Amino acid sequence: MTAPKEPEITPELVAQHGLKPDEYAHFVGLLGRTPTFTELGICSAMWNEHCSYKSSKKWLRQLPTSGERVIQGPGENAGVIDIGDGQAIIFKMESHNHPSYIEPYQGATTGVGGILRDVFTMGARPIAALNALRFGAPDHPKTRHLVSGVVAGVGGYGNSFGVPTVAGEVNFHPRYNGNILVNAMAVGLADADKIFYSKAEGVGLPVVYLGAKTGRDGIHGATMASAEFDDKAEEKRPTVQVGDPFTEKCLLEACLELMASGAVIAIQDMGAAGLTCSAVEMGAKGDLGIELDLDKVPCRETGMTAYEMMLSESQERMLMVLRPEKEQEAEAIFRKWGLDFAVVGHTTDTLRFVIKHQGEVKADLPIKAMGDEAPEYDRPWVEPKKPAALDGSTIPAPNDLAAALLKITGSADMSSRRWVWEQYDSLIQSNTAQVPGGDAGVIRIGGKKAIAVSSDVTPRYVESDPYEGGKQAVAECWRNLSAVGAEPIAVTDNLNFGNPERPEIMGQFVMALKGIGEACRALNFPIVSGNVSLYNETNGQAILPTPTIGGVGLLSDLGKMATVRFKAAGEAILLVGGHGSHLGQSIYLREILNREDGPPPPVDLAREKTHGDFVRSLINSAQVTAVHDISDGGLASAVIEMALSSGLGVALEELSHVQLFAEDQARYVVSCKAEDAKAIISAAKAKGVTVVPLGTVTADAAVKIGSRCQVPLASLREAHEGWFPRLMA
Amino acid sequence: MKAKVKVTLKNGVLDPQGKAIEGALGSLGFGGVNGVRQGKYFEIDLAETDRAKAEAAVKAMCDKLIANTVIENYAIEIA
Amino acid sequence: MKAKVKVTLKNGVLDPQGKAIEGALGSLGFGGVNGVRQGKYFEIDLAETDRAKAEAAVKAMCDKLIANTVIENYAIEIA
Amino acid sequence: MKSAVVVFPGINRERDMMLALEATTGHKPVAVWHTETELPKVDLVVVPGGFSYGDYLRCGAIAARSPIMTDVRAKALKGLKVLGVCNGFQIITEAGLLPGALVRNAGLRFVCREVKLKVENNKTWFTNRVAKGAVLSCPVAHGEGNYICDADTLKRLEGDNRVVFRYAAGSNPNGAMNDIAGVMNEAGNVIGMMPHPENMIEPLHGKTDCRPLFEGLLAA
Ligand SMILES: Nc1ncnc2c1ncn2[C@@H]1O[C@H](COP(=O)(O)OP(=O)(O)O)[C@@H](O)[C@H]1O
Ligand SMILES: [Mg+2]
Repeated sequence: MTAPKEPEITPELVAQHGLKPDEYAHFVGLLGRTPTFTELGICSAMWNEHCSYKSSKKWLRQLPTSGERVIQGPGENAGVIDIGDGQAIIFKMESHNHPSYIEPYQGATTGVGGILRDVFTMGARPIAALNALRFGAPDHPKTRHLVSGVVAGVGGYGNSFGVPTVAGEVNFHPRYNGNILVNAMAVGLADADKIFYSKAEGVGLPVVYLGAKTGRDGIHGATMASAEFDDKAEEKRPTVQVGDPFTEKCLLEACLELMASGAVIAIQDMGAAGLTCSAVEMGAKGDLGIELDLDKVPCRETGMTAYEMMLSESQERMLMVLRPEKEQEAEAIFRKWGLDFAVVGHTTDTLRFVIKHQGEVKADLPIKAMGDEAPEYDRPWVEPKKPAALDGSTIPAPNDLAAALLKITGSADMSSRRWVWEQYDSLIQSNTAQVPGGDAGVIRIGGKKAIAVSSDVTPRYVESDPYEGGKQAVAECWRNLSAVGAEPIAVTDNLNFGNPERPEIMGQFVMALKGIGEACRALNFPIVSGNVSLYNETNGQAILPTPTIGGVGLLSDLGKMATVRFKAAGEAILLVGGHGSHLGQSIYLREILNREDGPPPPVDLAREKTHGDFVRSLINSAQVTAVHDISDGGLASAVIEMALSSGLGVALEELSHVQLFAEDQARYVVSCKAEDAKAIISAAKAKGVTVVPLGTVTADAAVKIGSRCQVPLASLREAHEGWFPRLMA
Repeated sequence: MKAKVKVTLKNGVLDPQGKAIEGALGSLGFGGVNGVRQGKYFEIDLAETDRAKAEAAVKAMCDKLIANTVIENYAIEIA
Repeated sequence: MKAKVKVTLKNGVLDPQGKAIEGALGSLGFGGVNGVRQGKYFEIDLAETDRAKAEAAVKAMCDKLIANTVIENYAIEIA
Repeated sequence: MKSAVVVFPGINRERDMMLALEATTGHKPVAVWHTETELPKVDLVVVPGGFSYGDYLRCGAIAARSPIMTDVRAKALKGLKVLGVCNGFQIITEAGLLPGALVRNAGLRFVCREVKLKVENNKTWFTNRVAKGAVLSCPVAHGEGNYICDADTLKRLEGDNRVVFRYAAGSNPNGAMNDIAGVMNEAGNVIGMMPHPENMIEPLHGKTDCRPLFEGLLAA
């Protein structure tokens, strides 16, 4: 069979591939000739935003990425941190925003599948998964369909694969109407001395293709992920990929078995831009050339062209460089798991990326220029205007405090996400110490040791002030980990923004990154992996800037872990960090007064550190019985959530609406035995931390504030638990 | 009237279920199976008595709900 | 040859998916839907060229694997 | 008490089950790969939870026809104790060791939550350490746990006291007939259940309600 004739390279075709004229000129210059169609496809995949990070690289370099516990920072499939005892945690977050908007179920499954692969590619068994989701307005006609599909997809893949999904976020805002966000994070456990990297080593070694067969799925997916949407988004549909968690589970077991056999020199999963991206990265990192013979690639469909094979994003595939003497052993392992295994090429010393198909050379490219030397931009940016200050004393109190508490507790962003997380298996593997619903998911590592995980960002803060908002995302994540008693260790991120070619958007990006970097430095919370998703815009309307922060913390003694649940009536409730005053960008302002203005609460990183360290010390010395950080909704929401999770009531002293709803940072609510309160307050004073008594836990199932406000827990629960099921009914 | 609807995956869309069934048939000793594709089948009982109207209604149901036209095709038969 | 197999739930066996679709069609404004039953549909590509043999083989596949005869019926069409 | 845990591709709760068996009986179970044709000499075979073969076609359908299941079925007919949990329940039911079928949850969604499990029959090898009528907290995690069978079968199951576990009132997560969560065969040596007792045996799990079930294996 002869391959169909390849199209001629025209300026239109170049533009369709998302290459700007100057980029194309640079490419032609590198080759010294007109590229072939296959070469154009490869270049467009490698140089697009998604793979090359060309707009963001300059700024990502300024993030803190090293630390005592960092074994591997950004640049590999996932970051690696040392948790002692010869163990390492490997983790990363990744977006699948555009595909999930087009086909929510499959978009979400393949997003989860991709991030799990990133983690086990490095030799780790995945032990936890998280998902951070943003949808449009609840009443937007597409929202329910998207929520239902995405949640089913996240669960459909993770449950079948067998990883507990233990934390995440769900938010709604009209700015995500045309661009939802699906960020998935995976966390794995490995022996610190048995970690696998993508850098190829050695000339003339077999390059092996493993996993599922190649089809025409997702061709141009990576390019799509970097394109702005317009009303024609639906036309881009045929690129949808379908996830197969069963094959991925087999791939996991086969890879771990193969790694244990000592056969693997280098390994790279096939994610965005499949075979192209994985082969180029392996070669470029190892300063080697790669030659592939596409006749050997296992295909699911007939008549696939070189272009299609190189750009296919079929899922559940891996590329490896193997020790030749172990080839047979390796093949046997893969056959046992029912997976494809094929030697599709070899490493060379030419630094060229050579693709042969049906006896013809379809591509012959300089591998470094395609990979780590791809173009890089310093895009123009303008510093966002700081929002005008908002004087808290000018913000009116609610007419009816009880009604306000109910409204906030049952609002789109504050209500319980149980409807979501009950669709996720949070218990599999038998190590889950905290399921969703608390401040962080907690997973036992073995013995007394455990890790805590949380993902956080408050997009409305970032929109209002990207720098403070960036700091806040990191601070909140750090606080959530601290609140369960974990020592926060390291971070992955998923930076979701609009079109970076617009200086205002680039300005948001730059300032948010400065904030994130500063917070990570101050909190000794290095960033070891991450993902950038730009061009999240529809018809010129960008999403709220959403730099999701995924954090991992370490608990040395699981027995000391804290939870948000009050333990007994009569215990004292204390506020660590003192009363707040900032209502700008608060949930109160939005839900009760219909306003989204003012600056977000500023983040004092030194205070954040002192207060968090203090709370952690209280947890470690077993002086507190419940802990919850204060974030969205302020003190009121924190206390209500604690009451709801325990079924116990509270009697608080008289508090103003500002005290109840201010979202000032660096604060926690804790409970303790009544007789311990005094000692805690004075210990805090010695450390320069303000701790004020708030009231007591009661057997009477109601939230009482002062003498005038009393709301039955049952009503609060109905509001809290009822919103999501009603939306989805 | 009764409508019978077959919903099948579009060509080229991965069908993990079909693939697994194919493999299982092989291990059960059934030879000569070149491929299996799994789809869905619906029987819809309609009050409508006009054939053309029934067909139009079912087509609308398929587009709106029953088929995921991003990855699936459908075929309607009215009986 | 190609075999087309429809697998349907036996009468009286509860069909939560069909029920849900029925409900959803109602809320989407489709009136006059008396009932929906969801089944499965398979297309099996066979090397066999003899019609009768193909049918017998597919019948065996259905009995052994493709249908759960405790709750399901099947119908085979050879094309 | 020697046990074996059968493993099919896509099964993913085998580690949970093996940990639970080892922690409670003191014996490390043997893992048996689905392509094997003979079980080792054991007192109990457990078919654990997961998504064997992706649960494609029907839950448990493909696994039920694996080579090892021929021997499981043969030995079960001779009286070997068999426990199927979640996917394992689906698999042994598909294999014909238990009556009925497990279909899609009435709510159509996967559900992972703690339910209340009432022990209806405490005269079995798995429930002999708990009181009849005891209500245990136990998690479920499944999308297709809706137990159905024909009227005659149901009558016999109930009449012969073969409903071993029932979801307590208000706790049925999947719409199962008569709130059935677990059943046994006529001979009483095969038990299948949807909930995951292996995930409720140590303080880390929040409660230890299901530990006595496993401890009961030693007495049996
Ligand atoms: N998509 C999700 N998947 C799993 N858990 C979720 C998801 N969304 C929210 N949660 C959980 O619900 C709880 C409340 O979420 P959120 O209000 O975002 O927490 P916080 O304010 O502590 O960051 C947390 O335990 C969180 O992990
Ligand atoms: Mg929190």
